[in-house]
Amino acid sequence: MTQNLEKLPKGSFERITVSAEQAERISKPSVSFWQDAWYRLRKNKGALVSLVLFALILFMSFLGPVISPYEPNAQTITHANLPPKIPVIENLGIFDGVGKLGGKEVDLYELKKVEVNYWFGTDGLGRDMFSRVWKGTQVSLFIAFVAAAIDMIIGVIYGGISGYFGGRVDDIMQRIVEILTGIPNLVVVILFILVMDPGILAIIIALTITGWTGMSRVVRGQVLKFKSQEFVLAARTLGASDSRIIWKHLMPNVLGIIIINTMFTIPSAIFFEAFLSFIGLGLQAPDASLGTLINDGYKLLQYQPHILAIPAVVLSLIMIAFNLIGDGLRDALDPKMKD
Amino acid sequence: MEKILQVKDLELSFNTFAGEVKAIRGVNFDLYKGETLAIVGESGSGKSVTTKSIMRLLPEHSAEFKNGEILFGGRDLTRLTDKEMQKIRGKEIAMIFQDPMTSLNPTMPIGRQLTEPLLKHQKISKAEAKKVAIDLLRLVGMPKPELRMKQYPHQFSGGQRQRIVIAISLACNPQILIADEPTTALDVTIQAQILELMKDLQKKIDTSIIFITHDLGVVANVADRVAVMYGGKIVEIGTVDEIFYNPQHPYTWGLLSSMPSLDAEDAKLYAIPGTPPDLLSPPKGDAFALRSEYALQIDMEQNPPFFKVSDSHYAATWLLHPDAPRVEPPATVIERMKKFPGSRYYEGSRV
Amino acid sequence: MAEKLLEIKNLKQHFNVGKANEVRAVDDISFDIYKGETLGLVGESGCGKSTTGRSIIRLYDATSGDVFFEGENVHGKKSKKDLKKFNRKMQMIFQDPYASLNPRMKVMDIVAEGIDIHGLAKNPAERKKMVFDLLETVGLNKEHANRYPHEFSGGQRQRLGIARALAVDPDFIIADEPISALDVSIQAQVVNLLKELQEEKGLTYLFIAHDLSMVKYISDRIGVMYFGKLVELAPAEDLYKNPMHPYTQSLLSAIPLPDPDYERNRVRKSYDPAVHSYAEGEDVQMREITPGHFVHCSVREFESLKATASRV
Amino acid sequence: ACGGGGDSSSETSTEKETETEEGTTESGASGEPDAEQVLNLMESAEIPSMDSAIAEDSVAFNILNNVNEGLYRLNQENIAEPAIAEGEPTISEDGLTYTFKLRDAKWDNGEPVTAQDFVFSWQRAIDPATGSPYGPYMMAGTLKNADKIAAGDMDKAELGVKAVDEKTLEVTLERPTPYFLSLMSFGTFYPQNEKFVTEKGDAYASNSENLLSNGPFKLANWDGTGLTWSLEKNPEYWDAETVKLDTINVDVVKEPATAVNLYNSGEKDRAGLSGEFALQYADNEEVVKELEPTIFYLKFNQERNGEKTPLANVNIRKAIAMAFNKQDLVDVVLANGSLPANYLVPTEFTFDENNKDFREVNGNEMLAFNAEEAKKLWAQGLEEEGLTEVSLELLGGDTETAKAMDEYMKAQLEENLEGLTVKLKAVPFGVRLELDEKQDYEIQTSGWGPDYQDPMTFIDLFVTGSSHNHMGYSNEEFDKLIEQAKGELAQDAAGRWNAMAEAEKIMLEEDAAIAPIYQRGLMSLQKPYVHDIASHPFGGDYSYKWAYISGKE
Amino acid sequence: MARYIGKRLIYMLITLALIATFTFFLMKILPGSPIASADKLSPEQRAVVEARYGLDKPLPVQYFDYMLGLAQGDLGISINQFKGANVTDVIISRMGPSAQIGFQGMVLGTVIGVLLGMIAALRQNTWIDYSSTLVAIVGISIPSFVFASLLQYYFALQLEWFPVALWKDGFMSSVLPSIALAMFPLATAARFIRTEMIEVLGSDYITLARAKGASGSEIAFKHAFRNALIPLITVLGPMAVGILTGSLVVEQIFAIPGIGEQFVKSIMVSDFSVIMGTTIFFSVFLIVVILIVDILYGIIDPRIRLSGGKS
Ligand SMILES: Nc1ncnc2c1ncn2[C@@H]1O[C@H](COP(=O)(O)OP(=O)(O)OP(=O)(O)O)[C@@H](O)[C@H]1O
Ligand SMILES: Nc1ncnc2c1ncn2[C@@H]1O[C@H](COP(=O)(O)OP(=O)(O)OP(=O)(O)O)[C@@H](O)[C@H]1O
Ligand SMILES: [Mg+2]
Ligand SMILES: [Mg+2]
Repeated sequence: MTQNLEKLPKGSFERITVSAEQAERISKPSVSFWQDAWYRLRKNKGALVSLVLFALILFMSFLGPVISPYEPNAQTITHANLPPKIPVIENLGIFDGVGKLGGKEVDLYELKKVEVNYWFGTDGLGRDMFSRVWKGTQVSLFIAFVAAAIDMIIGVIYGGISGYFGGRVDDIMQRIVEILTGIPNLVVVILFILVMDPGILAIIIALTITGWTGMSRVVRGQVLKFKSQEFVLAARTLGASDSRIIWKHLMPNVLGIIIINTMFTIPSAIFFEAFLSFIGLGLQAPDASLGTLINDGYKLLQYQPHILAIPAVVLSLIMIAFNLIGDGLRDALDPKMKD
Repeated sequence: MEKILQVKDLELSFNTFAGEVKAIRGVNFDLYKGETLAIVGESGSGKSVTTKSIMRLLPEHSAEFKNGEILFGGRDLTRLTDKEMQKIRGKEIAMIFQDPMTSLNPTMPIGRQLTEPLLKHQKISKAEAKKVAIDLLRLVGMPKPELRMKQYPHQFSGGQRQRIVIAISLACNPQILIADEPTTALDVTIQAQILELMKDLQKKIDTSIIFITHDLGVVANVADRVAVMYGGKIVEIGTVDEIFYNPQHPYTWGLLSSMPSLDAEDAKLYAIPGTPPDLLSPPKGDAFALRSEYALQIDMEQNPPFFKVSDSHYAATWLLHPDAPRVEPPATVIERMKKFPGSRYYEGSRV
Repeated sequence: MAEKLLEIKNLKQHFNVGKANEVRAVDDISFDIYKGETLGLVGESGCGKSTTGRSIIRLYDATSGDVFFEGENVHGKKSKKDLKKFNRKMQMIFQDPYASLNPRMKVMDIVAEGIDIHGLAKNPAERKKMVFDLLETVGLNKEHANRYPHEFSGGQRQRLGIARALAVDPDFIIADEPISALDVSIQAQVVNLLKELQEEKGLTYLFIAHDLSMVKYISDRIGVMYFGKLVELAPAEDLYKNPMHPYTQSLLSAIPLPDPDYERNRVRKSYDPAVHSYAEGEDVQMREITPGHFVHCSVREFESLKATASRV
Repeated sequence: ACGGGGDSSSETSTEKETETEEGTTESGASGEPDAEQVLNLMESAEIPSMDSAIAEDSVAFNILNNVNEGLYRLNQENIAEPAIAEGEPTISEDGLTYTFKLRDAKWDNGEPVTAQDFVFSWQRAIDPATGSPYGPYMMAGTLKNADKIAAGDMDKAELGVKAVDEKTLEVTLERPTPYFLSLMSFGTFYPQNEKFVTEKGDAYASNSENLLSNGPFKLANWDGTGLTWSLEKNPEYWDAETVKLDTINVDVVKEPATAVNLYNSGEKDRAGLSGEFALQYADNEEVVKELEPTIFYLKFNQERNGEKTPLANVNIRKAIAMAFNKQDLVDVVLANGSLPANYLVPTEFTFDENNKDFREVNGNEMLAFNAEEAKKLWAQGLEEEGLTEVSLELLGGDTETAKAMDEYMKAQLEENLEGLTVKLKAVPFGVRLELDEKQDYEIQTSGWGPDYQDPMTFIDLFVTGSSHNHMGYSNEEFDKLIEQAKGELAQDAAGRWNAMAEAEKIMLEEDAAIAPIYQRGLMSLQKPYVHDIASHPFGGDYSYKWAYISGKE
Repeated sequence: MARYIGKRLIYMLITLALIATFTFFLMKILPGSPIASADKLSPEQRAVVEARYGLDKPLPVQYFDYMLGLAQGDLGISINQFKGANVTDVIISRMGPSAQIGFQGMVLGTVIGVLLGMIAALRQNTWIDYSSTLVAIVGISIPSFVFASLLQYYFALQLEWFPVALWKDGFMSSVLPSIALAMFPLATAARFIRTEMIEVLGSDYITLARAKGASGSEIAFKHAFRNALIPLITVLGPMAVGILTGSLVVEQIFAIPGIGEQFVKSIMVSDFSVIMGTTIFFSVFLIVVILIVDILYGIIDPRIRLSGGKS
């Protein structure tokens, strides 16, 4: 415990007055919740990389089919089953057009006298995998986004009403959800697809028919939690109407968890679509999705791995990206309200 | 008196995503055998971190010792390995936390939670441990302890849970008991019971207690000595009478005068304005200066050292510098000082 | 101080009625609040203080009983318009400075919420000015209007809560433990502010807390609650000097004061409800022992209390 | 191949487990049979029923063909030979009455196979109470009174079959049927032991315990729903000494890739190869190819929901039929040895007395691919209809191969026919049947395998009102020719032959009622030590009666 | 507790009745004919065949009959896939293998997943954490049919450690399918446990346990594990459904006589009574799993046990 009484400059001991203003000052720059969340998200390398990656995939899904010289559904039957070949990179021994035929490694481009290059190779009908993969990505993402959006809308409304009004309404609505979750959604999805005309619409409807229950539960839980929070009570004592409470107070607070949940709905929708393709209930040909492409490809795993590998890699990247973004958002939007 | 623990120039930071949080910025104090040292200070001033760093219970990946040492039985606790630390925890230094509702493992019968430190630190059989545990429960005033050993935390009330936590902490007769706001979450009546219990037990096993609280009433009740923390530092330390009747630091003044006393007249309360310092970029001089109406020019530039008031009483404020102007403490503080013999406002004998 | 602002009559608030886990949070309490006074309400955690406050302001529909505000029954059926009017007159400040401000709204909008709901500002500029004035009233400044609650300290937040309540210019404010969650060193900020506002605007408070020293400081009269019942109601000084109900006595004896000398000598009394040994069906109710000093007691107790009181 | 009926998918290729070129074949050098005679095969579907009256699928008919035997059996050259019948029957002048003498054959429980077993079985198959789908189909119009019994208008005892004595069976036909004897090798006409069937009741044929066999093998280890069973040599079989295999182990493997993996791991001795795999194994020496008499074609629906479709225009139909390259299709998309088909009656299927292929009459050039011609006809058709753009739905199967083919068709048609948009609709088989029945489609890819060895099994599909002709096609001349072939020309082999050929020509060349696509080839991997599995064009797909293992060690 | 279960059972029955009704009518609007050779039959012949399976009766009658049968545990007979076989028998005979690989996969996945999640949580923000998170994410990112094919190719065909397919070699046959099925629960459990553990490890009672001198492993296993497990139990239900979904794919690829692949087949051939029976079976399975999970929840978490179930 030191006590050094060295001489200090005169005037050091002048009394100063600190204005109340200054005492109440908040030195940190003002950040909104979303700015803060964005800041945290940026700090999360995995999520950030995933975000960029996803943006890239999304971008390519639109650009890919355009920059490819071939239409996704155009068949050049004589160019069927070619492995990938990309100029420049081919010198590295990959993407060099060499594939297996009858157990032997041969340059199939030479063999078939193909002059052009197919970056991702071709499929059994001589269609360009490059444009098909990106087109398929587009379709898969479309299905996933729309399904997720519908899940979100229904789930939020249902969960919101159930949680907000509570009591008997909640009781009945929860019983309904309970019954819905009692039906294996696999079965419901399959049955619905069978009942409807096959296609994107059918898949989306089938995916959402029970998909929203998850969201509704989450939203209900959150609404239940927030509706008894003091800030909501405060709004009530001020005479706020139900709609004001819902839109101004509840929704902004539940939004974070809705977004997070949606981030996890998207990959599961993409996945389910792939699964439907496997059991033959996927998209109608010749449209492709990642699911149908993988399904076409996995049988040829040993012979023409490119047909499986490329869409599978894209699918996995999307899945990983969404999961990491979801995780990142969960951390970033963590409602622990401490600074 | 025997010094059982010495904390010297302790500095500690947390590395967080927002930057380095300088939670402790040079803490010094000693703990004597058998005494109760209360640490008071506002929320976020570093009370818990100080004690947790003694126990080395801070998250390893983010907390970092920057400087200083913690001497206990001739060893520097900051340098011990995890293994060595595990032997000290619970056996020589024990700890109680604020919230009895969350301090007990909800899925473990309390009997097991009680016997755990016994089995860990003392070479005794399970049956013996159980006996000791039952005795402990009886000691903390739990009725029918045998029956309750098998019950789970949720089957106890808040006050009872805190008793159990105390029983756990006392299981191995520790030399030091750290109580981090053990009664803040409790009702006044239960708080009073717990405080009495702790004092009784201390007498019985003669441990030293570090008692953290914001509540000056509680401090007045339990403490032998008091350390006042502000902004990651101890700003004043002294015996309980010195702190309550002859406080020197403006922050201590603020604390004392913001509490109305039951018999005081309706004078306006003294309120400390403003907000606590941001430990990410702590102010250059005296951290309290910005909120103090007694601020001096030098407070803005230089950190005040400890000035000695008496052998047991030190305060870190430039106001104690010989060159400093004399300032009038708030009225309620002067009222207090009137009762203290060493104070300049002393008005004669105390009641 | 004679004018009654609020009359609470036989208020009961039970939760989960008819179920196994029925809670009688508030069980038949009656008291009045006079214009311009501060009525303190104390009691241990869970005794029904908040529930009382919330029932008064209609956050809960009372199980039974009436609340009259300026002679009008608050719990009677009312039109939307009447309700709005009522909402402007009665306001509430909440306990938890963290949970009571919407974390997704800017201070500007939080404070202006009442202004918006009741259309008190003619235009955005006026709204802004009103908010700035309110912030100033509670000791904050303009710059704070654009910030989010999480950027404020507990004391500042609680003042924001007060500003929000003040925005509609109420007559009566229920403060539900507005300082319990605050640090001692800033509790005073809030208490001082409440006192100042009371002087300036002639507000009436129902001040709920369990910290008796603060309650005594701020209140004119104090009610003590125990298990859903009001057990004692008296002027603040009177209650402290002369607590009559054993529970009040026990409560008072348990409060530690920041005075080591006092603490060394304090003797705690404990309360055991069994001491009353009320007989089955005995008429236990609030009875006035000395003027303005009510105690929840039986006729028998009443007599003996009265006897003791007159002896003093 | 008749089992799958209209299954257009070449996916069913994997259903056929064995294979050789048409008829029996040697694969690899034949030598002395090994000591261990075990054959390991795969199927692509479970056995729905082993009751010959109920069976309607290829798996069941295949097993029935190996565990039971009717009056006749197809030999290794796919010629129907007397089996339970002892020698050729006596046929009445008018060709309506057949009298069979039965040989001394036994059920595997030791009881003799009697004429009454046939009577019982056939009556049971036609009895509406049995609910047999194939009984009425095979018998109506052939066996006397079969139609009326099937419709419930007459008692089943009136059926044209009678046990003269234990060993003599007399069959009366509705009208002369030249291919009648080949029908006798078909599963629906196998005998059943009345005592056994009645005794077992509902349990009959529900697992291998509840079955009686009178053929080369016995079914074993089949629990009724499982994915695995085996065929074991039947010592009670009258020709047991010909049978060399002791055991055939069969597992159901639905994943083509898994099937190939099992073959490669040595677990299985044969695996079918579908499109993608066919290409990879094209040069493999273990590949065996075979041509099936199964034909695939586009059905053009001329009337949907009571309204004429653009396909009612013959030029449009012709244009479409000629607008796709069949050679590329079989080479690249199918790649399994299928042939481009410009005909309805398959090649190498039926022969006249001089062993001349029926195909040689009309040749292989009807509706051949000709983009130029197709364009012209298309333009003409559109003009006649006053259309510039046409959008047509192509209904197809949901198997991999079917989908690939349909995708190819779409691309070809759209490329060669300007203004045409093809919308693909792939649905499961059952759904397609239903849509077909409701005539609710525009173009449909469809396939047909024979139920007996006569061109008629293909040609009469398209007579007016046929249950296969849900496409609004009707041509009086065509109908008349078929009528003649079935009636007055029934006894006149050459005239009948020509009438059928003429009908085929009318239907294809003149009317383009359908557009033939290809005749299915099958490619399978088969271990070189497997010999003499006989493959058949109809009925059961394979016979293992003559098969043996040689050189496995 | 008994009352709670009783109440749940009643709910279950109602749910089941509704599901059965829903599926029944869905089945009626389902396109497709269960008679495979329909294109060979004249309308009259078809009508005869349909009458045999009771498909000719008016809808309400059919519904009533079905529900009556259902109440007696009769799921009807298969029309197409196993002609005339009792649907109940079909399901029972196919349940065994599915149950075995499902159970093994579930146990394997959960155990490894829990371990992975725990390690990740204990070594939060280290490479161990990142790699285990990656494993978990990759685990749910690869479609099970791709994963199963890869397993089959490398471990059976190339390395010959396990049979390629078929249900013949007892336990050995079940290894690869179980691993393929394990991926989903593994990933789910790992991610879940990690989050939970991190939360639990930050709780006061863990700090208190550390203050008692408990070592790292004692903390992880004695104190944190059980508490982190409690929330995991609630996702066991959905996980079981994940297994259900996966099994259909895996069974087909490994040629296992399970209920999943049988279900797909019945859909493809429009075997209505089998589709319906299997749906009801799946629902019962799911509902029972959810019930078990809830009961388990009460057993593992003492806070719920005494209050008699979640409210
Ligand atoms: N794990 C951590 N990571 C980052 N910062 C931390 C961590 N723990 C504590 N801090 C910071 O250290 C400072 C001191 O915290 P501490 O818990 O010691 O305060 P306290 O005095 O105990 O307050 P209270 O009275 O609220 O318990 C605070 O600013 C807090 O935010
Ligand atoms: N919505 C509710 N449903 C059921 N019980 C409730 C509800 N709100 C309060 N209670 C119960 O009513 C009793 C009184 O609660 P209340 O919040 O009024 O107590 P309090 O005196 O304000 O306590 P504290 O000092 O802890 O704030 C408690 O036992 C509480 O659990
Ligand atoms: Mg603390
Ligand atoms: Mg309260």
